[in-house]
Amino acid sequence: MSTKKSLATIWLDGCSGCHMSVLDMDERLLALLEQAELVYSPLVDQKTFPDHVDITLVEGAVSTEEDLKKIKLVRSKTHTLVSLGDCAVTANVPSMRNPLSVKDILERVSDGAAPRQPSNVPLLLGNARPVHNFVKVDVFVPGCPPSADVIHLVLTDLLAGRQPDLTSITRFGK
Amino acid sequence: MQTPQHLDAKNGRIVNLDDLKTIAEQEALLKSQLKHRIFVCMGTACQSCQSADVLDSLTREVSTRGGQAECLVTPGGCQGNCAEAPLVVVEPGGQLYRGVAPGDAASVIDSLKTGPVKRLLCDTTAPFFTEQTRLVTEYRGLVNPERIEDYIAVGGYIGLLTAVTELTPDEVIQQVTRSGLRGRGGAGYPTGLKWSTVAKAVSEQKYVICNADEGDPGAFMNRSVLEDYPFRVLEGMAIAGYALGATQGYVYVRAEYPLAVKRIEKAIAGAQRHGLLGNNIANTQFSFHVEVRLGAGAFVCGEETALISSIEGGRGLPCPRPPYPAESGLWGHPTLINNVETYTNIAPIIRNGGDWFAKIGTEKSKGTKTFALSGRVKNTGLVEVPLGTTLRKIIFDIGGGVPEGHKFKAVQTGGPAGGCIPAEHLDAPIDYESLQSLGSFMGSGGMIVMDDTSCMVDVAKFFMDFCATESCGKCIPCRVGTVHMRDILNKITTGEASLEDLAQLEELCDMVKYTSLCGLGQGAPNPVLSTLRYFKDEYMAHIIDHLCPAGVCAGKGQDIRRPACVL
Amino acid sequence: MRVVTLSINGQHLSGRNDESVLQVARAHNIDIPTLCQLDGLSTWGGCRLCLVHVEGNNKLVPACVTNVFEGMVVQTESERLARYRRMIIEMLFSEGNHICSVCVSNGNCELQDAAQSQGIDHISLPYLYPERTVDASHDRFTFDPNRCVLCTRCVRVCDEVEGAHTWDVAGRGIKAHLITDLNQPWGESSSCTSCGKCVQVCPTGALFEKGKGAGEMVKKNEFLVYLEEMRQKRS
Amino acid sequence: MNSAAPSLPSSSQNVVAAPSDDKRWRIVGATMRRYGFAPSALIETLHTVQNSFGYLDTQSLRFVARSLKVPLSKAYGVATFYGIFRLKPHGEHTCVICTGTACHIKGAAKLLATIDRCANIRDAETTKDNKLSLVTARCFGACGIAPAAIVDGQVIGNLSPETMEELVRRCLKS
Repeated sequence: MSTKKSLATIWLDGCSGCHMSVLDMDERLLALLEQAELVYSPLVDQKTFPDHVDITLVEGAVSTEEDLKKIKLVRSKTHTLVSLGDCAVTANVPSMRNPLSVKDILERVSDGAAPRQPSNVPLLLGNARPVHNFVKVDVFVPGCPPSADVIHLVLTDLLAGRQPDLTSITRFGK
Repeated sequence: MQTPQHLDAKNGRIVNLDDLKTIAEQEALLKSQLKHRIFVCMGTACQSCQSADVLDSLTREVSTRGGQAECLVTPGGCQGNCAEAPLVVVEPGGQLYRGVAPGDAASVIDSLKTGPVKRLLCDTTAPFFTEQTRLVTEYRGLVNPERIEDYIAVGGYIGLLTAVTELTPDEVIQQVTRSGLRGRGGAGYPTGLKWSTVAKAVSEQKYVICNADEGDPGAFMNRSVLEDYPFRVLEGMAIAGYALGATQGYVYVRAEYPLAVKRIEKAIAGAQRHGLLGNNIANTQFSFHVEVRLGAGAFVCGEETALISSIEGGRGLPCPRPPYPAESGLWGHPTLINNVETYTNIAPIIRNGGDWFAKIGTEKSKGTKTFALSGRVKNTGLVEVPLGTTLRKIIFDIGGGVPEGHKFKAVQTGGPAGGCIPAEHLDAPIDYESLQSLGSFMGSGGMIVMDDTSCMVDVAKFFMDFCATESCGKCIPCRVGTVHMRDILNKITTGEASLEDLAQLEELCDMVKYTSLCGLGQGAPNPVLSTLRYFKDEYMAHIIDHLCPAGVCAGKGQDIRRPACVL
Repeated sequence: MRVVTLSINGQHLSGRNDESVLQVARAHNIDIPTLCQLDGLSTWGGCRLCLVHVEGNNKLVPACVTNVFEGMVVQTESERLARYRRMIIEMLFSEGNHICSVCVSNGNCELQDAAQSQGIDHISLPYLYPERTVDASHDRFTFDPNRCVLCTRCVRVCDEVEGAHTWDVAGRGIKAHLITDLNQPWGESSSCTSCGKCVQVCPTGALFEKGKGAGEMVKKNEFLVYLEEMRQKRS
Repeated sequence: MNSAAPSLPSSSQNVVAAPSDDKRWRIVGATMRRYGFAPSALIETLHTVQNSFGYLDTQSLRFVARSLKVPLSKAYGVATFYGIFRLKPHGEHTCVICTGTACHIKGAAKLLATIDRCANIRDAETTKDNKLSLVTARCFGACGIAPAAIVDGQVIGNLSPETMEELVRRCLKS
């Protein structure tokens, strides 16, 4: 019987920098994976989100209908949900579009040619917002991106059943 | 007619009590030569109902009949029952006519011989008239506010000349202290104490400011008092100037009150002409000048430090206190700031003594208070009662209760920093302490009655929107907190709020109340807190059932949520 | 002026009665958070971060404008104050568009520092996302109102130290915003001397030198106290 | 401290030339002279400018600021702090709707809706044909006759949506 906890990561509206930071844990990853199994992630080949996950790290803001659907599903199947990095925590760079209307943005990016939302990409929400605006978040890990050391501390603490205290080691933007 | 010759010799200057007596006698003589005097109210409400035309047609009617010598038609002040404007009073007899049209002039003049015009007659034996105590609004508008002689005829300026010629500044302050008068701007700080603090401050220059920036929505007592009794306000300020050693006064009045501005400016000119303002008042060393400063539409300027910034010509931003204006106010000098109604009470206190005033009211709240009664009540208008009168008496006896068979729900007092008091507390006496214990505030005297057609969440939202718009933006809790609170209230009234939002609203209320810089922010949460205290069920109905019981946020029984909007 | 004894957080201290609680606390290495206060400028009292408890006063008082007195008992930390301070900082983040990762002051920002010192790891208030336009018309400096917290240090330094009064606040409430001259582009201001004092006193990345990338703008405001002392000597 | 108490009139050589020979500048000049060109006369002078010209434009703000020796940014700050001052002209007719408490309770919102329906304008807007400007005020003290409005300087009380409509139509026609 496996006593390993299940771990997942998802990627919403972000630059993947936080996932890179996860990988930056290098050999410490191997030690972590002795305690946890990575059951779902852009880094592994798994199409559907499992029914029960102990810890899910979320990178990115909620910017589209699809992000919203995904985060609601993930929340319902996750025990401890972690907002990883500034995009998930504050909506960060994706939120820079928020003072503008969706219509204006679409007009601008398509140079006025296609003012309507194209059908083959997810529908944009009015604002890109942080994850906790939509679902309950258990742990917040600010940073752009949070360093590998910070992520390591978060995971070791959570796997050991402790609430991590990050106040002195990470902050918005760093 | 006797001419007061010794006055002419002094260039019209009035310098002692005898001069006042002479003028009063002269006025009495004038009055005795008239058979009738007809007063047409020229207050804001009556003017909006064409009382100027009524005045014109009455004047014309009298002159066509050649009765000018024995019948005087004159502009008068507020009768209080503004809902029945325009109002006309006929003296002697004191018949009060309501809803008078210019076309009624002939009937009114006819009535002088034939008896009252029944269809226009107001029942002055009704509680609205009999249950009031008129101190601030004495002579109920039957003094022409544009004639200083009219004011002198009813005892005007006895207070100032007594103070200046017979009392020491200390004795004046003693009388004010003995009277137990407290600030009528709302907070109820003892006036005598405030005066003695400024008097004790050592400075070559001191200032006296009259706060007439009546900003509370739903309050018009100060407007009415300034329009009707401008001389009394000036007299009170001059007495303060004498007691404190100040030589310069300012009346800071809202530009939205053009009539009040005109009246006070005219009164300043009149008082100057008669030596009751200016240099060497009553031929003593005491000089006192008054200037008008116009507000320009910023509620926060009712806060005394913001008002000072505004008089100095700047943005009306409040400053942390201490130092209080009493020590360092206008241009850094000791400054007294009192409300219009506070100054109005001063002259009678000096004239009749502080003990006389202290007999009226309750143990801790002396005197009377004017209230602007409005909203869902039958007799809207200006009322004055002794402090300690119950809310029930004002709303149901004087106000005549809620019209059209609706049910009383709450009364809002204290403006945007006040609260809504429900039916179960209608028997509470109105004084500074009891209103505060009920989660409201005396404020300057706005009293808005609400019935079952008012949604209390909507009312809270209305006040929060007011505070958010009127916040000066200097301190963060008020600038940002009021916006967040308004947004949450908005979510509640559109059925989008959760219980977590309500919890956050309560948390914001607590934080904004205790961290804001001035009274605007500190008071802003009060309408929410008081409606949450007494009408939480209405909040719950919006949040849980998505219904507005009063049918304001959506029709009765209808879902308040708006159709979903994409993007 | 005389020396008084008081206690801050149970520590017995002394100070002059013309000093503020903040000054005395700092002289004894007791940290009280502030954003609008800056040595060398007049006090403002607007940020409300430095509110403290004073025994016998049922209101919270701002440490920056409250002078110490004999026997004063001050408490600068409590669960309640911590809660209020966190909320104030959250309000600032929710009010503007503070994107730390692309900000020139990232890592050298007093707002960011304050958030970290108060243990803020997310903003629970909804963001307001106002529309604010960057003014890059000046040759040497840029004003990004998205990062402005309206502390008015720039207004005060420009008026009190430089004497130009190029900056002021227009509008009120949530619509209050900084302007130069008659709300013209900064580069067209006739009163601005381009001295750059406003840039150096700005606690965030709202005012910065052109050519600085994210995290590159380090503010230097020690000159203020120096100027104050030098000018006192002359007068 | 801001400035000293009202000072003596400055010498005539300091007087700034009026922007044009429009006679109304003389009225503005008279106000400033009455207050001895003290900086504290800023608000009073702005009132006079607005009463004379209908609004405050950049030219008048500059003139007043220079004459009273008030910093330009301060003059602009003051002009935008107070609700009464406007930087743009009004239409031919102005309707001020009171939104004080008593008027709110008695249906001021319905009056605003009526104006929006009839003239297609909201608070602080002017109709395209420049006929009518709508402004809201925070109580002008006519609570006894709520709901109230001021149309072209005339206070009108006890308004119903029907009378409001009539008033608006009259303004739009004339």
